[in-house]
Order: sequence, then structure tokens, then C-alpha cells
Amino acid sequence: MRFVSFILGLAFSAVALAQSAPVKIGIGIAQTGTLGGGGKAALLALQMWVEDVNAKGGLLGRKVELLAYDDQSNPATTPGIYTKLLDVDKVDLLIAPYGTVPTAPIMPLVKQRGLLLMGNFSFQVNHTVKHDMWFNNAPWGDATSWTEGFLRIGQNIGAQTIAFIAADQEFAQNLANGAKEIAKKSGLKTVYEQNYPPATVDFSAMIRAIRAAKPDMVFVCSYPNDSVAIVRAVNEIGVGPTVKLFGGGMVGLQFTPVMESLGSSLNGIVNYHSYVPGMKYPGIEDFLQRYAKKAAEAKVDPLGFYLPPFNYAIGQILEQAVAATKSLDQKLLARHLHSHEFNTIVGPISWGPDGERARPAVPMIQFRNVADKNVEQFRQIGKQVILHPPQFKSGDPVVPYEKARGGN
Amino acid sequence: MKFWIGMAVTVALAAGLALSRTNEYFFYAGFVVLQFVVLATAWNILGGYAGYVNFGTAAFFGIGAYTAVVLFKAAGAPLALQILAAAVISGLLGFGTGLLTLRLRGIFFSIATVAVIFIMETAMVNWRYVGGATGMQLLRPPVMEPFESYTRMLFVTMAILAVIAVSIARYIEVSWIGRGLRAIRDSEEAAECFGVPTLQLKLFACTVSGALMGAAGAAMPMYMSFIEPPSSFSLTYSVSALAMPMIGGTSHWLGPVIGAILLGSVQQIVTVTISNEINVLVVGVLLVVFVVAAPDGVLGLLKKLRWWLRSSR
Amino acid sequence: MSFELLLEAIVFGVLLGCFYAAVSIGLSVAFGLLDVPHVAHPAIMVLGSYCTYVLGRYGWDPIVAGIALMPLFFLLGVAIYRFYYESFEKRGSDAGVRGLAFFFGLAFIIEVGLILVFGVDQRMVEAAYIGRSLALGEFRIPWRMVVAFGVALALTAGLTIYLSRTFTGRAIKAVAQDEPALRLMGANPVRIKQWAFGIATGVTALAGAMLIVVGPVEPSLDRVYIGRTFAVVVLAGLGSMTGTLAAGLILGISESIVLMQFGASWAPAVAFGLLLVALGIRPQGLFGR
Amino acid sequence: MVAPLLQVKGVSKHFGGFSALSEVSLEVAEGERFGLIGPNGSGKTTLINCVSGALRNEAGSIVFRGEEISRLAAYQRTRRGIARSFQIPRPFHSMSVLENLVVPLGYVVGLNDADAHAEALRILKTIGLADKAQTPSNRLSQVELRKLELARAMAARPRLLISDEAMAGLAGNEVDEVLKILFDLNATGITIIMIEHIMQAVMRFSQRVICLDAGRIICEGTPAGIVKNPDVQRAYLGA
Repeated sequence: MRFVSFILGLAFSAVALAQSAPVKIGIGIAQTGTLGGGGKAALLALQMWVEDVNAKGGLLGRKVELLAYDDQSNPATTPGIYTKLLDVDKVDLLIAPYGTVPTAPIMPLVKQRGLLLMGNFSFQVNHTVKHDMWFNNAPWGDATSWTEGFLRIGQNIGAQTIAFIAADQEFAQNLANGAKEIAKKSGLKTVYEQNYPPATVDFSAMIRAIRAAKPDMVFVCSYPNDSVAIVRAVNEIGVGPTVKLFGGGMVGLQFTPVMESLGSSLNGIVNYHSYVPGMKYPGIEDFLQRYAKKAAEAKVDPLGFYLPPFNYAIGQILEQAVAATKSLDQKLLARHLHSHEFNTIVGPISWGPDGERARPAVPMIQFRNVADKNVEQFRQIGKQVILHPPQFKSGDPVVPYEKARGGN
Repeated sequence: MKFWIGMAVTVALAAGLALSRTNEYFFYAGFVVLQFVVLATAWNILGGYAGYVNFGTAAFFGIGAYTAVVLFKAAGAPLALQILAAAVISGLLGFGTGLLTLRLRGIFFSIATVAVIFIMETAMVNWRYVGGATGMQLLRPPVMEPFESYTRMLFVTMAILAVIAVSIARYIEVSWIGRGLRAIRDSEEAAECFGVPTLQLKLFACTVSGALMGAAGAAMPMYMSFIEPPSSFSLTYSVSALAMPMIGGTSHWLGPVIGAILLGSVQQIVTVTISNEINVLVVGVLLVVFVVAAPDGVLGLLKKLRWWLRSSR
Repeated sequence: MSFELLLEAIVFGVLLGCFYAAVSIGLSVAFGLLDVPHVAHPAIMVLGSYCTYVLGRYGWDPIVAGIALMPLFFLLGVAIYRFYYESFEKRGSDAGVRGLAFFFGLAFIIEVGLILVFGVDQRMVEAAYIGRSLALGEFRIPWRMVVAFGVALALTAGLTIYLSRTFTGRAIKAVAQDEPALRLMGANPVRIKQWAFGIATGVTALAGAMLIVVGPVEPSLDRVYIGRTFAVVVLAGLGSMTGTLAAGLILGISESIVLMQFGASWAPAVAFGLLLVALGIRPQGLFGR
Repeated sequence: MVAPLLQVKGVSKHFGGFSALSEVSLEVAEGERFGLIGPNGSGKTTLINCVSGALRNEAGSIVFRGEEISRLAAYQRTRRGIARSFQIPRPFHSMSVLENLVVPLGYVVGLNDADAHAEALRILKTIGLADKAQTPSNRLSQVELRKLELARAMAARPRLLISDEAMAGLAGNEVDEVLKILFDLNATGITIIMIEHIMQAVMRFSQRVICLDAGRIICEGTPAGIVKNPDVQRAYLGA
């Protein structure tokens, strides 16, 4: 009898799936331009979730359909893309583009229309608009949540002076400004600061200047293209024996192609991440295994530690919220999201009133024993040792940086 | 007369659409296309009529946008005032750039305008008041009656700007100024020898063109509710403003309008259909195909077609 | 600023400046001598970098790869010029405006082509001189910059000698100055320009190899270099090879000093400000005819 | 004595290290037919470029109708009554023949559009191009282009017309045609400076001739006197 009802249920849901219109989820996400590399990996993860949820019968018994457009990493395109999603494609749910800049232009739009928006690795983008239906998936909150790990590790080992290098770009500046404030509050003395413009050719002179300033730690806020050049220059010039910690906010060192090509020159760098092997979340390993197969086919980031799990998590959160409220009503969903915690492949997630994570946890990792030309090594525990936060901690920092680097 | 009726109809149509129940997406996409109509028309005043290639559209556009932001932040100035001020500042920038380099051969002017983009962008990156490198989010003021949404209002504003830009371009084209500019393009030395005050005319064209580009830029911060240097000074604006008149035809005011509507719409469409690398390719391929195969643009093709039809009859 | 730091700034500036000169020298021939508004020059250079990258995966040294690519790029240059000539220069009127648009389109197509083949990720090469530095006491200079320095000097010297000592070289210079006179001499200016454009493009292959030696490349890197290369060529005075080297040095050193003194943020403004001032005061360039 | 129409006093011009003109002085009287000859590269075109304003002279002064003009822009000089034709015709190639004339009629004379068109047609008639008025100027034959150059110069209503090799490359009867136009113009009171390679034409046309060589005036005189001058013969024969 139970078997029969199961069959019936399956048949019914299949009928329902076929009959009712799909639940449409819309996103504009960079496939080209500076954010394109990350965007492609993120989109792949979202598509995996769509397959998974449809295999389980969809949302509210309806099939899920993902509509994704390329925002070209350009904020000028996102208002058009999102109105197309809303008014022409009539999507039911929205996910924000990858990154702060493309997200910023749609914040007033969603606020004005009272729509739920799932944030996608942006930084403090809701700060001005203060939309109460915004939920960011990123493991960070404000600048403090991000930088305090790095600064605390430094202070624990007796650092008193700090140097800053930051890209003249949106996110890097936000981060650096926050870090400078915290450094000041915690009594760290800033001995050098340098903002560099996009497309800086060579960082030798900057690294040389840092060496001359003899700081105890160096906080770097850089973009992918520059991160590589900076790491390279550091390996050539050396930052000097005084520097205990180097890194912090280097975007790009989470992306597999970059990690692979830098290889052993990553060793010793302490940098933020979102997920690294060793962080025990239920389901993440299975996800990454499946992801690796698809990524190889799609020729996107093969490891996919940085963005993909968190994009899959967006899907899981929506799935759980829709299932719990049995509705696609935006206000209802938002209320539910604010008042509950969600279990995802990147751990339990809940939000503060501003829609950022209630308990941000930005792992600070140190690269150790990385060899050249080997992608698979990064799947091992211990290549990226977690120094912070305490709940994930897997080791103590090796200092000074020159020693950790294995250099002179 | 026919022209003015056409322009009035355009504005009326835009306003009518904005007050109707037309899909909101239309206004977002339409705003962008109209913005390119203004940019292409403005570019054509100097580039098409006088043959001086301005690569710096992005600089004038960006400075227009930032002027608007400054006024908005400092005084909460209304949109019309922002646009007006942006036109003045960008016009001055055009005048200054022109004064420095329009005496030289055309290519030097082109290179100088590239330099202006970088200088202006660097200045904005380092100016904290307007957000510097991090950019700045802007809260739109409440929408004015009778419009239902701010974007509808921006759409109508841009339609009016487009009509103004086209009217100015047409006036210049049919007036003595246009004849002088064409003379400059054909042979600057001969023009000067036959009484055309070439430097003054070029400066005038550069100023007007810069001002219109600035006006187009002024509406952008409100459209995005956000401003940041890289996207404000994006090379895309420079390339599109040059490509559109080339595709439409540079010798007539209608050319840039056709080019902007054509290429602008194609860009909007591929963004939401193809959604990968190919959409960047569209501009490049269209540009090359047109400058090689149809040097006088769509207008030239139409002329040829008409001539062919007449002669085959 | 201490003397030591100033000295360092100048040394790094010289290295950077030589690099700028090397990436500009092809344009110095194409635009400076031949008057072709070659805005696709940086895109072709990036293409050269990617070709070097491909050869690098088969174990080629990047500089060797760059040299090996030169004949191939020479042919590419000849083809591009031929096409440009047939489509624009021959038709006469408005060659400038349309030619510019054409090269812009070409640059776009190369860029997207690279994205389609290689993706948007950065690519880099390996060589013994990458990732190591020359240590002079406390002072260290990355070898890759030293290599760039050497390549720049070699290119400048080679082109200068070629243009002044060989018959074809002198014909190229003549074509720049007085085309009718050359025609009277019985030489075909189009053939000579085609040859010269080929050389300019061939040289660009080596510059591309150097670009990927100095730092990682990605397909849209060409946009960054449009302004810089034209700035160097114009600052130099059109078509002067030694001038190109000198202008590159001025740019490199001033950027380096600005970085030390005022902060790197202002470096682009300085480079392009310099260009504007040069155009305003001395449009024939620092070393122009 | 009446002041001369044009006075060139000690004018010099260098290109790099090359001295194109050195201290050239000459005077042209109102109504005169004046010939300027000299071998290739002797500085003829540089001199008239300095007079018309395409180039700025370095030393010396250029006085036109009692006014120092050497710091004026070319278009201002045209408005004061100096017009020229170009050695290699430079029509406004995107315009019709008629429109080519409308440019100076508007910018120099200051006529409105309708008057300018009427006047342009009148000039084209006198010069024999009326049937080509609507033809795009890039479809003209060589002799028609030469005529257009002259017609456009006439449209500027000059007091001084500088004709820069207006007959180069023309056949014998075509040369006569152009010469006749120039004679007719002179008859209406326009002073003409003729630069010409075709000796026969200069000699027939000019009342007075100056010969330039290597940027200097080597002799001045009547056509008949000039041909016999040994310096001129040497300059031309390169002896």
C-alpha cells in the first residue's frame, strides 16, 4: 500500500511537473570581462543545483529553470538585464550578479519593487540602500569581519607595524580602508601605504619600498591580475626579514589557474579564502567531486573552492525556504530567511538585519609545501593551513614570511 | 518643417510610451540605445563632418557623469540642472583639449583624447568626495509626476536629449558651419585658404560635441544609482560612439542615428540572447565589415540601392 | 626622499622605460614612419604573447619563441597592410578615419578570438630568468626586467642600423618623408610600406614574447597599452627609433619617481599628462624631425 | 607714387637645417601681371605659402595694402583680398562644383545661401563650367579641376590672385584656355602672381618676372630680359 502511494505520488508529481509552468530563477552573471572566470564557475554550480532540485521534483512540484545573462563585468548592463529578467522573462526569484560593482545598480530596483535578492559575494553593497530583503551568501560581513583575522594573527605573534598595498579599485579600496581603521584602533603603526592603479606593469619598486620600510606585516588588497605579479615580484625581490605575515586580501589566489601557475611561490602567503579542504561541512566533498567532473567538461575552474559551493548554497537556501513557506511570495520568503538558519554545503547560514552573515567567518589560510604544476595537490589538507577563525583552525602560522616561503 | 514635426513626434511618442503600460524593460534598454544616439550624434559633429576622430568619448561621458554626481551630492540638484552643468563642464573640457591639440594633424588630436580619458579617470579615482576608486551608491530622489518610475522619466529625458542633439547636429550640418567643417574634412589647407576659420570651427565642433557627450553621461549615475571610475570611463563608449556613425554613415545627421539604433539594439539583444564572448565580437565584426565593404555606411548602401533601382527601371 | 631611494627609483624606472620602448617600437615604425593609425598594435602584441605561451608549453624559451615567431608575424603584417592598403589607402579619401575604425575592429576581433581559444584567465610562461633576481648587495633587480632591458636595446639598435645602413631601410625612411621623390627613384612605395609594416609586426612578436616574460597576460591586456604605446611614439617624435627609447625611459623614470614620491595612483595621469604637454608645446616630439 | 599692393620685405623660412627662403624682398603693384619662376625646390611655393598664410615666415614682413599681414591666419588674409589656387588641385571633394564656390562666397564675401548660389553659377558661366555645376568635384577631368581651382579663387573676390602652376600637365589648347581666363581676370582689375613651369605661358602673360633659386632672388626684369639672363640660364640648366 505504501508502495502504491509512493508510485502514485511520483506519478502525480511528474504530472504536476509537466503541467505547471516552471519556477524561473534569474541571474545576470559575468561570463566575460574581469569577473568572467569566477562567474563561469559560479554559474556551473547554480546549474548543478538546478539539476539536483529538478531530480528531486523541483520547487513546489514545479520544474526549476535558471535564466542567466552575461553582465560582461560591467555595471552599466545590469539594470537592463534585471528588468528583462523581471518584466519580460517574469522570473520568480532573483540572484545577484557575482561581485559588488555589478550588484550596486540593481539594489535600488529591488528595493523599490520589494523583491528578494540573494547576494553573491559582494561586499557591503546594501550599506547605502538598506534593503531588508537582501541576503548575501559570502562568508564575510563588514571590513572588520574580513581583516581582523589577519591582524589578530599578526598581533598574536608580536607584530607592531604594518604596510598596505591596495589596488585602486572598488573592493580592494573598501577592504584596505576598513583594515587601516582597525589597524589604527588596535595600535598597529602604519609604516607604508601605497595604492596602485589598474594595469600596473611591474611591482618591483613597490616591493622594494616595502622592504625599505621594514614592516612586521604586509596587508595586500589586490585583484587577480595584479596578485600574480605581486607574488612574483615578492619572490624576486624579497620583502625582508622583518615581515612576519604577508597577504590578507589578495583576490585571485583562490582561483585554480592562478594557484596552479604560481605553484611553490605561493608558500608562506597568508590570505583569505571562503572554503578550503579541511573545513568539515556535510555534503561539500560530494559536491566538489561532482563539480570537478562538470568543470573539466566546461573548462572552468577545476577545483572550485571559492565561489561554486556558495552558489550551490544559494540554491539550497532558496529550496529550503520555498519548501518551508510553500510559497514564492517574496515578503514571506524574506521573513523566513531572516528568522531561520539554513544548512548548506558551506555550513549553517543565517543573517543579521543588514542581510550580511550573522556569524561571518572568513578563513585565513597559509599556503604550505605547495609544489609547482600540480592542481590536485590543493585538494589535500595541509596545503592551505587554516589559521583563523578558531573553529576551523588547523595549524599555527609559520613566521617570518621569508622562512615560510622557504627562501632566504 | 518635416524635420521638426518628426522631432516633435519622437518626443511625444517617447512621453506617450513612458506614460503607457509598456513593459519596464523597454525603458531600460531604450534608455541605453537613446544614450548611444546622443553619443554617436555628438561624435559625428566633429568626427563625421570635420574628419577629426575623437577617441575620448569616454572621457567626456565620464566627466559628465561625475559632474552630475558632484552637483547631486553637494546640492541635491535636479536632473535637468545636472545635465546642463555636465554639458558645460564637458564642453569646456572639449574646448581645452581642442585648444591644445586641434592645431595639429588629426591623429594627434585622436591620441590626445585617449590621454584625456586616462587623466580624467585617474583624477576621479583619487577624488574621495565622489567615492574615489570604491565608487559611490546614489539614492535616487522620488520620481516626479506624472511618471510611474524614475527610469521612465530618464527615458523621456534621454529622448529629449537625443532630439536636441540631432537638431543641433542637423543645424550645424545644413548651416555655414557644416559647410566649413566639410571643407576642413576634404582639405583643411584649401578650407583655410578660402576663408574658413578652421581652428575656430573645429574648436566650436569639439566643444559642442563634448558638451553633448557630457549631457548623455549626466543621466548615467541616476540610471545606475551608482558610479565608479572604470565603468564611467569605459573604452566601450569611445568605440561605440565611433562605430555607430561609421556603420550608419557619417555625412548625414541620420547616419549616426541609424547606426546607434542598429548597433545599440543588436548589443541589447545579444546581451540577453547569446550571453557569452560572442556579444563582444559583434561590434568588432560589424565595424570591420562596414568600413571595408560599405564605406558610406547604411546611408551609402541605401543611396546605392536607390540608384540601382532607378537605373534598372 | 633619500638618495638611495631616488637611485632605486631611477634604476627601476630605466628598466620599466626600456620595456615601454620595446613594446612601442613596432608602432614607431607603423605609425611613426608609415602613418598607419595602427591601434591594433597592442592587440597583435598580445597575440604574440599567446603564441609564445603556446610554444612555451612545448618547452620553448620565451625569447627564442619570440624570435622564431618574427617571420610568421612579418607575413601577418604584410597581409594586414595589403588589406589596409587595398581597402583604405588606395581609395584615398578618409583613409585616416576609416583606417582607425578598421584597426579598432581588428583589435576587438583578436581579443575575442583569444578569449574563445584561451579563456579569460591569465597566462604566463616559465624560464630560468623568471622569478629570480640579480642581487647586488641589498639591492635586487628581477632578471625578467633585465631581459626586457636587453631586448629593448637590441631592438632599438637593430632597427636604427637597419633603417640607416641598408638600402631598404633608407627607402622606408624615404617613404615616410617624401613619397613622390621615392616614386621618381623608381621604387614602389606600396611595396616598401608593405615590407616595413611586416617588419613592424615581426618586431611586435618579440615584444609580445617580452610582455609575457615581464608579467602574466590576459586577452584584454591590449587596451592598457593603446594609450601607453601611442604616448611613447608621439613623445619620441614620429619614427625616431632612438627617440622611442628615450621617450620610453622618460615615461618609465617619471612613473617610477611619481610612485615613490606621490603614490602609484597618479602614475597614469603623469604619463598622459606628459603626452598632452608634449603635444601642446612640441608637437613634433622630443626627437622629431 | 602709389603704394604697391603687396610688399615682401626680407622674408626668410627654414625647414630644419634647410633654408628654403632667405631674405626675399619684392613688390607687386596693383593691377600687375607678375611672374614667379625658378627651378624645382627654389622656394617659389614656400614664398607664396608665406604670402597666403599656409606658412609663417620667420624674419621679415609681408605688407598687403599697407597692412602687415604676416601674423594673420590664412583665412584672414583671404578676407583681406589674397586668394590662391593650388599646384595639385584640392577641391572639396565631397561637394559639388557649385558648392565648392559657395564656401568662399559665404566665408569670404559673406553672401547668404541663395545669393551665393546665384553668384557661384555666374562665376561658373564665365569660366565655362556651368554645365558641371551639380557634378561632384571628384568626378572632374584634369582641366576642369584647374578651372575649378581658379573659379573658387575668383569666388573669394580677391584683389590679388596667386596662381600656383595652374597649367601643369595641360595640353596646348587647354593652356590657352586657362591663360585666357587669367587675362580676363586681370582685365577686371585683379592683380595676378603666376607661378609657372611652362616658360612660354609665363613669358606671354607676365609684365614683370622674378626668378628664384635656392631661396634667393637671382634676377628681376621683363620677360624678354629674364630669358637672356645668364644666372637664370645657369639655374635652369644646372650648370
